[in-house]
Amino acid sequence: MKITIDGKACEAEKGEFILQIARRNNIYIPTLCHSDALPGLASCRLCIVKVIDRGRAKIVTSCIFPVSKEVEVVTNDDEIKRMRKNIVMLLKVRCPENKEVDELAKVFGVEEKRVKRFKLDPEENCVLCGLCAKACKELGTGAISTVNRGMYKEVATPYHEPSPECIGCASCANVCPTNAIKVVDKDGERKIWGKKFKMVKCDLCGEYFATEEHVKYAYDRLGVEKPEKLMCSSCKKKVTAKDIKSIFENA
Amino acid sequence: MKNCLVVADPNKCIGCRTCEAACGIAHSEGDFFTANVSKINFNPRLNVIKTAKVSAPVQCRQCEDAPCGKACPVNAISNENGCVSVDQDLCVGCKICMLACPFGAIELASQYKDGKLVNQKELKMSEEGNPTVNGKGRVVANKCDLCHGRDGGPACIEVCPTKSLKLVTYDDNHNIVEKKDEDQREVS
Amino acid sequence: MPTSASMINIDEELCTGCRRCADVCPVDAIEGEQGKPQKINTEKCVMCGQCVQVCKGYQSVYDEVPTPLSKRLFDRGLLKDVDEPLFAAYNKGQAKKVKEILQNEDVFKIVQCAPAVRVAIGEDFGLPLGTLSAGKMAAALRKLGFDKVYDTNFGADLTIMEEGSELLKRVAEGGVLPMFTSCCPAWVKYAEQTYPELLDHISSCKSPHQMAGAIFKTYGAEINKVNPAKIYNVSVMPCTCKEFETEREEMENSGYRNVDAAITTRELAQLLKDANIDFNTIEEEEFDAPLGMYTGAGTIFGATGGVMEAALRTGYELYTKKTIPSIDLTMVRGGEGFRTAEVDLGDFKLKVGVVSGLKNVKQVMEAVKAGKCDLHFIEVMTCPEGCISGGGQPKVILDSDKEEAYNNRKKGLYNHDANLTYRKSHENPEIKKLYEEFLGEPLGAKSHELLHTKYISRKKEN
Amino acid sequence: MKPEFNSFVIADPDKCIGCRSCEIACAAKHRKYNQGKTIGTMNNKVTPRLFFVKNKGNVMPVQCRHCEDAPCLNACPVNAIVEKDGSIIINESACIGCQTCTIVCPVGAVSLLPRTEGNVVTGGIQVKVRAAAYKCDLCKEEGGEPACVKECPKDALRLVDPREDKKDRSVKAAMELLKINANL
Repeated sequence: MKITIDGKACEAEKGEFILQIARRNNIYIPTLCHSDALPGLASCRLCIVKVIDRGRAKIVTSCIFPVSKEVEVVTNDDEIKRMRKNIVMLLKVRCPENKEVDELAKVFGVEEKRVKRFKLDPEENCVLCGLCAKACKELGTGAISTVNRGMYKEVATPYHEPSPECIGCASCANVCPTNAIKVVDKDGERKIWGKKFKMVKCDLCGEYFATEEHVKYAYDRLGVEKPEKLMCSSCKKKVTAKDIKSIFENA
Repeated sequence: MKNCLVVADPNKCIGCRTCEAACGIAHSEGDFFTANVSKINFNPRLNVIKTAKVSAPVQCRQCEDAPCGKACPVNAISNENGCVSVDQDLCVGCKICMLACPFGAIELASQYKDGKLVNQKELKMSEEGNPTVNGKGRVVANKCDLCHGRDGGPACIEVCPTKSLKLVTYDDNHNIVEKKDEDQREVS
Repeated sequence: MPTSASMINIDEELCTGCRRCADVCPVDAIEGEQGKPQKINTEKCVMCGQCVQVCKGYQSVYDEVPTPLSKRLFDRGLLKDVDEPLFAAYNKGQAKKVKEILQNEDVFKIVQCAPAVRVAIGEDFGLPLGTLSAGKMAAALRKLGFDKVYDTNFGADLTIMEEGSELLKRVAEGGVLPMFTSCCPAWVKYAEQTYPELLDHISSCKSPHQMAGAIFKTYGAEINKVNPAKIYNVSVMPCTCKEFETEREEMENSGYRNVDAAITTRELAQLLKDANIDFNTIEEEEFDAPLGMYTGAGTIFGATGGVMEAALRTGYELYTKKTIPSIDLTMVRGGEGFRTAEVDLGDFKLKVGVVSGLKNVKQVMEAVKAGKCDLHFIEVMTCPEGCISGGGQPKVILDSDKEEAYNNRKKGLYNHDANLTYRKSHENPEIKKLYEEFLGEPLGAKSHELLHTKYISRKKEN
Repeated sequence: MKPEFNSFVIADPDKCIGCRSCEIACAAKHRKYNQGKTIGTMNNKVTPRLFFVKNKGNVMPVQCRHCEDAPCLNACPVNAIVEKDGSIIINESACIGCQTCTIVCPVGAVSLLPRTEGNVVTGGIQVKVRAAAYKCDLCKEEGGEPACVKECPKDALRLVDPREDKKDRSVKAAMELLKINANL
C-alpha cells in the first residue's frame, strides 16, 4: 500500500510504523527515546505526527503507530512544531543541565524563561524513557526496571541495592539517549548501578576491557570454559594478523 | 619424543581408496553395515590425490611446530598423544587451519559424539529475517590422529593392498626408522 | 614569494606509509620509507593535490590518535562542523577565511567558479558523478552571500583572446616557439623549478581566474560603482595549487590582489553544508551579467585539450577570417598523455600538442631544450585528465568509480559547450564589450598591465 | 555428503601495503541512506567491517572467518546475529551494544563502533550516537563480490573457499611424496 508523508508517496506494508516508513524514505522525524534495536516506547513523544484519514486529523506518536490504511501524514506543520517545542520545554525542565536535551532545546527554540519558571534539579539527566530497562531485559539479566509511579517514577535496581543479576556490560548506558547512566571505570574496577565489578585485564596489553561477570556470562552462553588467556579486541586483531602472516610465510 | 607419521609411497599406490574407507570406518562409532546411511559418520581423515602424474593418499605430517595449531584462534589444536590432535569441543569452525596446513591435510567435518551428530548450541538461521532455532550440526576440524587408541595402529596401513603406506618413527638417536607393516602385525 | 611549506601536507599520525601517493606524484616529491609516515619535499611539490585524491589513510574511530578531531580540522583550515572523513594527505583550506568574509557586510564579495567545478560540485551532495549543475551552483553561491556571482569561464574566454593573439603574434614575428599554455599553476611552478631556461616559452598570460580577478577589481568595480579596495574576490577551483598562484607576488594590480582567496570544490561543498543550503532542491539561477557571461570555449577549459580546442576555434577565425568548418575539434580531446595535431590555417599549418599528466611533460621539455620540437603551441595540464580530475575536486571514494567520474565530468562539460548559444570566445558579446569599453585590444597596454605576468626561476643552484 | 563451508575474505600480508582502501570501500558500500560516490557524502564516523591492523613489519586488515559454529552468534543475547546464505551477519539495527560478541570472538573480527547510518537523514539532528557491533558480512546484500576485494589496489585480498584452496597444496604434497620415498 501507499501512504503520503509530507506530500511524498511512500511504499508501506500494513502494520509498519510511520517512523520506520519515514526513515526509509529519507523523511526526518525527530526522536529521542527511539532505538532501532528495541521496540518503540512512545515515551519522549517527540516523534508525534499528524495522521489525516478522510479529512480527519489526529496526532499520533509515529514510532508506535502502525499504518493500516492509505492515510496522509504530516510530520512538520506549525501545530506539530509548537507541540514539539512544548515537549522539549518540559524535557528541559526535567533535565535542565543535560547536554542532549539542551541540544534539542536549541534546535526547537525553547525559551530559557519558560524553563526557569520551575524548580530545577541540575543533577537530573534521566528522561524516564525506559530504554535501559528494556535493553537489560532483552539481555536476560533484568537487573533494572522502572519503579514507582507518577512523579516518583525512576529507573532503579530492586530496592536500590546492588543487583546480583547485573553483569556490568553497560548496554543500558549505550542505549540511554541522554547519557544519564553513569559508568565509571577506574583502576580495574567498574562502577555502575551502585555495584562494583572487577574488570578483566587483556593478557597482552594489560588494558581492562570487560567485567569478570560479563566474561563469565559470555562464555556461559557459549557453554565452553573461558580460555585461560583473555585478550581485548584490538590485541586479538593483532594476534590474528600475526598468525595470518606466519601462514603466508610458511606457504 | 618426536611424533610418528604415516607416509605413502606413490610408486606403490594404485589409488584404490581402500585406505580412505578404512579411515572412515575406523573413526566411526556406529555399525557401518547396519546403520541408516544418513546417520553414518563417514569422514576419512586422509585424502587420496589422483592426478596424471601421481596417485597417493595425503595425510597429516604431525608437524612438531604445527602451522595449523599456531593459526588456531581458540587453541583447539595441540601436540598431544604423539600426534597433532584437535579438541573438537573447542573448535568453532573458523577454517583457518585449512589455509594454514602446507599439505592440505586438515578438513572440517560434522562432529559426532557417542554415535550421534552434535548440534550447535543455538545457531539461528534467518528465514525472511526472523531468527529461528534450527538444529544445524557442528562442523569442526578433522584430521589424522594416527588412529590413536586403536589396537593395531593406523587402519590405513593395515588395509593397503599394495602396502604403500608406512608408519615412520624415530629411534632414541632421532634417526628415522621405518616400521615395516610386518613388524606391526607381530605387535598386534 | 609564497611558500608551499604548508599547502599540501601529510599528517604523520594518519599516514600508514602505503606510498600510493608517491605512485601518483608527478614530481617524486613524496619521500619516506614504506610503512613509515611520508614527508613532502616542498621544493619539488607542485601542489597538484593528486596525493590528496588518492590517500585513504583516514582517521578511524577505533584508532587512538593523539590529536583531537577539532584540532585537526583547525590545522587544516576546515570549518569546525565538517563531518567528512579526514585523510593523511590534505591541502590547507581557506574556507574558514571565506566564511568570515561572507559575514562581513562592508566588503563587496565577488565569486567566480572554474569550469570544472560545475560538473563536480553536485557529487558531494549525492548527485550522480559528473552532473552538470551550473544553475544550482550559481543559486547556491548567491544564497551563500556573494554580491556578484561572476565566472571563471568569462576569464577563460578572455584568456583565449589574449593567448590566441599572443600565439599568432609569436608565429608572425618569429617569437619563441613552441608556446606553452600558462593556465595550470602546478605546471608553471614545475617549469620554474625544473626548466627556468625555457620560461620564455610559456605564454605571458595570467591564468583565467587571475585575469578575471583583475577585471573584477577594475572594470567590475566601475560597472558596479564600488571602490576596488572593498572588493573581495573568491575563486572556487578544482585545484589545490590555485591558492599558491593566488598568493604569488605578481598577481596584483595597483596594490589590489587579483584574487583574495581560492577555495576548492570540496570546500565550497563544505561551506554550503555549513550554511544549510540544500543543493539538491535549490532552484537554478543565472550567473550575474556581464562578467558571468561565458561561451562553450571557456567551459571546456576544464578538460584536457580544452584550452587548445578553445584557442583553435578563435585562432582559426582570427587568422583566416573564415568560419571554422567544424567546431568540435575532437583530435585534441583524446586521452593519451601526449598527443599532437595539425590544423590547416590556409597558408600555414599550425602544429599543436596537448600534454595531460605532468609526468608526460618531461619528454616534451627535453625535446624543446634540444631544439627538436617543431610544434607551435602546447597545452599542459598537470592532472591526469585536466582540471576535472584536479586535486581540489570531490574525492571519489572507490578507485573503480574514478574513470566513470572523469568521463562523466568531461561529458558534462562538452554537453554544456554544445548547448550554449556562443561557443567561440571571440563571439562572447561581453568580451567584445569589454575590449570596446575598457581594454582596447588584445595585447594592448591595458591588457599588458592587467592580464599578463612574468615567471621566475625557482631552481636551486647546487 | 561433505558439508558446505562458509567462505571468508583473507588478506595476503605480503601484498598488503596498508593503504586502508578496503576499509573505506567497505564503509562506503554499506551506507544505507544518502548514497553518494564521493567522500563528501560520507560522515566522519567511518564504520568499516574489516579492521586495519598495524604490527611491526606487518600491516593488513583482519576480518571475520564466518565460523561454522560462530561463537558471536551463539553468544548474542538479543539474536542480532544470524546465519544467512553462508555468512554470519550482524543485524546492526537490532544490536544493543552489549559487547558479548566482541568478548567471545576468537579473532577479534567484531568491533563496537558508532552507528550513524540508520539515524542520519537529511536535515536531521542526531542527539546521541549509539554503538553497535560491526563485522564482515561478505557484502552479500550489496551484490556479491566483497567491496574490499574489489577495491584493493594490490590484489591482496581474496575470498577463499578453504576446500578449493587446499587442493593445490594436497597435490603438491603428493608430488613431494615421490621424492621423499626415493630417499627413504
